[in-house]
Amino acid sequence: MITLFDFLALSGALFAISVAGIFLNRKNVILLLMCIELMLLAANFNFIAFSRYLNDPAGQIFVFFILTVAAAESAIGLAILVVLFRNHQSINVEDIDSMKG
Amino acid sequence: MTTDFPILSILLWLPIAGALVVLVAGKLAPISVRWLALFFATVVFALSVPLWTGFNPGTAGMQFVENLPWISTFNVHYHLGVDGISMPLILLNTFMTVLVVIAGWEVIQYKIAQYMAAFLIMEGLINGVFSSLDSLLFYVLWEAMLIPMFLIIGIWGGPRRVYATIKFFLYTFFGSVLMLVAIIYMYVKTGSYDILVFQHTSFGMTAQLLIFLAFLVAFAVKVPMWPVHTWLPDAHVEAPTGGSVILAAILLKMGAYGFLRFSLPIAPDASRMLMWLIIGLSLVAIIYIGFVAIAQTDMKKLVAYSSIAHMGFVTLGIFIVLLIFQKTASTDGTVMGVEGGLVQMISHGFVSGALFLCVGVLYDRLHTRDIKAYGGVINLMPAFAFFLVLFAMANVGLPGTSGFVGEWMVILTSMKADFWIAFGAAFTLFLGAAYTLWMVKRVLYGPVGNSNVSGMKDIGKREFIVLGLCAIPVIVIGVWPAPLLNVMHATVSNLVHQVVQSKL
Amino acid sequence: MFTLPSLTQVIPEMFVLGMGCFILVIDAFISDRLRSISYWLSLASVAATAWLTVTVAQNAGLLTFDDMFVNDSMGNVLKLFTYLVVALTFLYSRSYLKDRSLFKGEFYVLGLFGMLGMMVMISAHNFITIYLGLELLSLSLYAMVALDRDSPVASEAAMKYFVLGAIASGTLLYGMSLLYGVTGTLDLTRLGMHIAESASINISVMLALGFIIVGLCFKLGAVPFHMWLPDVYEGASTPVTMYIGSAPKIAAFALFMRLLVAGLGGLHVEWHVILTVLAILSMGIGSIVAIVQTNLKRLLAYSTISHVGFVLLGILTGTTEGYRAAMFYVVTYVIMSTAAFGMIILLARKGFEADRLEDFKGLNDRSPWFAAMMLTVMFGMAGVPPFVGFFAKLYVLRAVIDIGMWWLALVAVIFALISAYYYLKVVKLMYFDRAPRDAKPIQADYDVRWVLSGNGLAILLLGIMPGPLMALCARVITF
Amino acid sequence: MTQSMPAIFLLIVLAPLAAAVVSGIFMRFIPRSAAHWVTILGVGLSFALSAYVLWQMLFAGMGSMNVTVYDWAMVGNVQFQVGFLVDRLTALMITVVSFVSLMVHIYTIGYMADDPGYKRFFSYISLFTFSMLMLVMANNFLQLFFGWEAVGLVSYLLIGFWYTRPTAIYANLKAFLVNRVGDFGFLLGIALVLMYTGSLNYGDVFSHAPQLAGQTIQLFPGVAWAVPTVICLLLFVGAMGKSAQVPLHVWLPDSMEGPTPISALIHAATMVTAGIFMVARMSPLFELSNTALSVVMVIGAITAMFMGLVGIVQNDIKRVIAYSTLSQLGYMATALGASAYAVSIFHLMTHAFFKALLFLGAGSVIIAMHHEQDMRHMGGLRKHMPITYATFIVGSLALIAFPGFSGFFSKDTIIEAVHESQRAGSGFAYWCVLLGAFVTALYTFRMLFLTFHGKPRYVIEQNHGQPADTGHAHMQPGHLPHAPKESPWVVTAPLILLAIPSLIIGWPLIEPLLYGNFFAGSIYVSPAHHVMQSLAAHFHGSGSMVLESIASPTLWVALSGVLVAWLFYIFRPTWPEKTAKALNPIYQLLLHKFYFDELYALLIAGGARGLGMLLWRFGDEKIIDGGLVNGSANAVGRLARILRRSQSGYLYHYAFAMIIGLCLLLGWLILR
Repeated sequence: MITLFDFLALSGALFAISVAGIFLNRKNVILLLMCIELMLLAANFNFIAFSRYLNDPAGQIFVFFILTVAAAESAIGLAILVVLFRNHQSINVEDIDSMKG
Repeated sequence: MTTDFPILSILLWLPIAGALVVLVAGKLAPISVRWLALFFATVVFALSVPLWTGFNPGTAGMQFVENLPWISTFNVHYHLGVDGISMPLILLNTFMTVLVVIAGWEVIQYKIAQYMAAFLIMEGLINGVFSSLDSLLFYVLWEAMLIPMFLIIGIWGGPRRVYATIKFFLYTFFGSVLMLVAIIYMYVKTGSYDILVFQHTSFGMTAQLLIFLAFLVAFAVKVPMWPVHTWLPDAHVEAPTGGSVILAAILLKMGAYGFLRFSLPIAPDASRMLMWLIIGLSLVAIIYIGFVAIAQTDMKKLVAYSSIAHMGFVTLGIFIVLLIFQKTASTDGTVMGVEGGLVQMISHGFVSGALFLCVGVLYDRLHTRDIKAYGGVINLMPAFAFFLVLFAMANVGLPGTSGFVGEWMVILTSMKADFWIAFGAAFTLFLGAAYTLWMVKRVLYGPVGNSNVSGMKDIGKREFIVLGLCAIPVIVIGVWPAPLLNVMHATVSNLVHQVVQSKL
Repeated sequence: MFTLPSLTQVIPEMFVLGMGCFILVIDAFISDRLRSISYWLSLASVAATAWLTVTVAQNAGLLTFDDMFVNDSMGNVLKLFTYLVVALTFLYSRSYLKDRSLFKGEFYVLGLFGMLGMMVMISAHNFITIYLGLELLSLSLYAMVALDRDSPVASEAAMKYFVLGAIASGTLLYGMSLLYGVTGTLDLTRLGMHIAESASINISVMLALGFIIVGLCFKLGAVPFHMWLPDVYEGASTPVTMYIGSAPKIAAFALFMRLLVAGLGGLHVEWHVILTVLAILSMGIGSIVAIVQTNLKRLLAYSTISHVGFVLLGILTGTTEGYRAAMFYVVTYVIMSTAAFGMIILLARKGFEADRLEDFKGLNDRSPWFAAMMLTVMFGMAGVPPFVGFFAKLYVLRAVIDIGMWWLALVAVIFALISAYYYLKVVKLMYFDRAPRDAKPIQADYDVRWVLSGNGLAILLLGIMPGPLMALCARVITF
Repeated sequence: MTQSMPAIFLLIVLAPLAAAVVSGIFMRFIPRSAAHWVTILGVGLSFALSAYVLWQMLFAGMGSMNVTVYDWAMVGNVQFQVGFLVDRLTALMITVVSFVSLMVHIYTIGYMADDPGYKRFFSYISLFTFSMLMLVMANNFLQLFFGWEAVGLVSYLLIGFWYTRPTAIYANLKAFLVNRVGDFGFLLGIALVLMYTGSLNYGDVFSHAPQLAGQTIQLFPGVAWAVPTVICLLLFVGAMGKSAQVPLHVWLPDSMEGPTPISALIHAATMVTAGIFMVARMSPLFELSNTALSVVMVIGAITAMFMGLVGIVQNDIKRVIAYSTLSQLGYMATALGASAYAVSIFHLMTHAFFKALLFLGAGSVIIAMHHEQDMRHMGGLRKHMPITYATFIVGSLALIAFPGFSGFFSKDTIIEAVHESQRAGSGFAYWCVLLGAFVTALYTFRMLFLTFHGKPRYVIEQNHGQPADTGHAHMQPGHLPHAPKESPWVVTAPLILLAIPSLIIGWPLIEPLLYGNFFAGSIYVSPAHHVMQSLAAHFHGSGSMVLESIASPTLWVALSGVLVAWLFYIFRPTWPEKTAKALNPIYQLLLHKFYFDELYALLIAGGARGLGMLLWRFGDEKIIDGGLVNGSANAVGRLARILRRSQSGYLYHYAFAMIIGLCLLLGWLILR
């Protein structure tokens, strides 16, 4: 039997992985986008688990919205990535540091 | 006494309106702004005279009161009024502004309209400071006045003007933000920003101490008292002549005024507890700064340090009252200390203003304030020398000049408190003479110092008028201070009684 | 049984949505020569929205869409201010965008959609609406930052903003999900009741609180969630920076009120401490680091961070007066910051950004009037009376002292003192330095001049007469 | 008569003031002659009215009058007034002052004839007369202080009259500052008077005086001082400054940088006696404190003796007279200390006449010598300047108290008074004043011999090619363009007019002034102090006093001084040099005036400036400005540069910061 706690632990782990991914990754911006998706996934996981546990559909509805928004977000993210690449000829995270201080 | 004619409002707003007119006119017709500014300054001065003539010296209450709600959310009122302490200061301000306008006549060529406007705005704001009876209004005007002064020093100042003016601004800002916290604190306790309400509210000892210290920082910076005085020499040295004049003649007085209006009546018990601190700092100002002044080589710096030393007498006179009361348990003879301080304020306004004008006269000719660059000026500028010696003697505190009255009264009073305090204060007799006359000696006397000096021309009509206008009150107050003192009596004795009553 | 929700409450939002789409379509079909049509249409839409909002405000206090959307007077007032600054942004940026061939419908469409997002945020009464509004705003902003496609810094800024913003949204969502799990509701009122009733606060709620504060503070730009701010401010083109730097702060404030005060008000003891720390950090970092900046936009970014600290001061008190003070602060700050960026736009011309501090050298020689306006803005931001910034600080400090935290007020004024330094530096450049010899006269169009003058005078007039605005804040905030 | 008196008093003081204003302010608009006419008229009027007042006092039985002119200020219950107290003491003083002043005015016409500052000079001396009259006519301490400082101011202006001379402007600054040291004490004394009596009006203060007797004040914890002692000592510090008593005497010799008429008027006859006058005026206070009077006596005696010694080695004719003045002021102070106030005032008066005479005589010599003041370049002038010589001899004999001359009556009585006094220190004082008589005679006749006798030590350059107006600027010391000749009548007339009182004034006045009731009501002597009574017992009229002097040591001491002077400067002119070599340490000590100047220069001038430098450079600039003000500003700046590095520009750092923030937040929330 999978308990609520297991779901939560998994989502927590996903969240942690995404967070770790964001600041451990020093190479590719695309990886960042993926980590962000992972983070949203973690939240979705929670919502679904709670929704099921509470027997309340609202959480699942929320997930639909999140998924939609996430898609839009990815689109924008990728678009920015394209622009970035066009200007910098690179999508290396370490290369985009012209503004600082 | 409420009059229908809002004279204080006019004194506050007319100069500001005048400044705007000057600014606009400066754009349209660049020559007329000097006359325009002079016109406004003179009108404001003329309008301030009824304050004196219509003043009822028999009462300690506020006069010419105006009271309108301003910010209802905060219970802030546009509350103006004057008593015997603030009224002479307003007149001093309106008078000095006229002088400053004339003094800047030919000297200032760069952005003359802005220059005049800045002084007019400042005049209005300072009038407001001295007449506001609402602490928030007071604070707003007190702070707002920094802006024109900041610009005056920064735009028309000397080579290190940026350093000096930022130092000036931040120094004073530092002091006043602490005061702001104290004002808000009192508001939270009383639900009002009215100074008179504050004065009649009983605060506990801790509260009083905190309030007193917060105000102390604000006022000590402004006075300035040692050790928060170091902005003054820099500001003075770099400021244009007019700026120095207003700074010395008026701005410094605001600190001492604050002590009288806020610190003493609001926190009398804390004042009594910390009076030693103030008295000590005053003596340090008189002695320590006196020695420092001796070592100066820059005329303006010298006068600036001398200002600090003289303001030490003001704070000493104000706070000595508490010590006397503590020792004798009576208020006999204490009034003289406060009044001495007040007269010293007025007198110092004229004297230091005049000295800065004198330095300005020299600076306009040789473009240096270094004492060493002069020597034997009297040979070429006898009329100027007359004025400089006169004001120097007033600075020294020679009887018959206004500089004497305050020092005399304060020293006589402090003897009542403690022999050694009077002893310390009396050091000014020697130190004041030493630094002032040594400067006079090196600048005025001796053979003509160098070829630059030999080309100097004596003061012209305009300079003569300015210095002459300064000389009149210096001598009149010195010979007959009674009229000036009479307007203060009721207010001061009321204040003294307020101060010696514990609020605990 | 399905019933159509009452749509009258959301008429302004629907109108903006419609107009956004309409302009998007129109814009695709008009030539560059007629691009002004989009501009005027957008402005007209904002104005009409304002009118609609005023109309809708007649029956304020109603909920709709299953309580997901609230129409209350606080929201309406905040929205009106949002419209105002959005309209100002549009007005300011017309000629700037034209000069840089960025005068496209996208800017206005995205602006309108962003505004819609803010409106939704302001009126949100449910986690879902909050999230949707927030994302609508954020996505518009990401796109706007990247609008100048050929600018390397803009794309860099967009990327940074995007990644960090997404993390913040994710964090916020994660917090929401936890709260949902604990309380079983997405509705803010019910959440508030639940939190207030439950005697023991469990660990999940604590975690949720942490996540949510991170999300909120990111939007506002509080330390340490402020890292995006300087880079985005600097990298984005000035109108976009103006947009980001102004209206979203109002929406973020609304978010704080809805989520933290209305929803999690029961946890005031906890978030009071957190916000205190964040406020001190924000004021500190904002005040100190700004000193060494040479780029005005970046300087303003740090100044924003510092001001955010002051806004937090008001919120952290947890008192009605504090919220009012924070609202007053946000509104006045937004007005001042709009004017500040407006100054940069005013001085900028084709090929010249005017965003370095030295570009302001000797402005008083070149244009005394606008130097005076900038002076007004700078002293306003520094909190020097008689400008409105002073009253904002006063209001906040009063709220802080009211709850007995006078030491915090002292810390705040010390940081205000430090921050005064760099505002003075700007004034110094304008007034005390001489303009470089090749300085050109100001070329800005009349609309920018007039708008800026009005904006600057507002800072002064609100300072002389702050009463009405204060009374307004007091009337609409009744928590 | 009494009704018109207030107006007369006012006129006495205001006439010179008006004259000073006219000749000063309107300097540019009036001719030279107008300047001296208007001032002479003003001072002449003063003198006439003063004499009238004195006459009324002496012969018409007018009592003392206390007139208030106006309320200067009224603070609390203290009244500050400006007013006149005219009693016999005052009447005597104003007559002397205005007389000497009038003489000096006339004399100046000749002495300053070709000085460019002619009008200014007249303005100053009239102003001085006004100030001095205000001082002596004051009926309260405020006005006394006003006059006190005002004479100081004019003295300052006049010493520095030739403002292009570095020595002059050094001397005037020094004079002012040293006087200020005295005023320091004076002001504190006045403050104590106000504190203990609640008033500054003489009348009130003196009527309160007996109540002060028993009171004590603790200046240092545990040490109780009698209030009158403290007050009197402080007041006397003021007198020491103004009347140049050791150690505040250093300014007086230097003040000789001023024009000679000034030296006569201010630095010999009048201003410097203000301290003496003041102590006499305060006699009701001083009588309460034996300690204070002892101090006065000892200080006076030291001044009398040791300043005279310095006079012996001076070569500048004016400096010799200046040291003589110091010494005579010491005599006056000694008399005060012996409670013989009347004698002191009497000596003040006679001294005013003969010292003014000597100075003006010296001035006459200086004119003749073309502004050469060094006696080593003079000699044998008696043939060229008979009037000056004759009057100078009168002055000298008066100075050394030769029987019959005015100085004799006053000075001899002083020595007697000190002899009679039982006060602590009177023994020492007696020997000082007695030996002082020898010293006085020695330096006076040394000066007389060097100047008027012997062979001329100057060179006359007959065919000097220089134009007249620039002539003496290029002249070597001791070189004259033509032979010295007698001065014009405006110079000699005052000499003669002054010589008359110097010669005879003692005869008629000693009895009424000292032993009559003249000063009753002005000067109070405690019955316990019986010096005057003892003197009165010995006194049998002026004539017999002259005759009795042959039996007194004083005369013989003085005559031996004259003899020594004759031996050294006429009989064997090489002796002085030899003696100086033989007694080199003493000679050096005297030549350097006991090293007071050097000590003060080191201590006050150097010390004060050094301390100022230290406090400024170190205290103000290093610690306060450098450390606190700019230090904290710099600290913030440094912090800013460090903190900005955290904004590294790297996305993962930004994210890291957010996440660290998140973790800390969560951690705190959980662990709380």
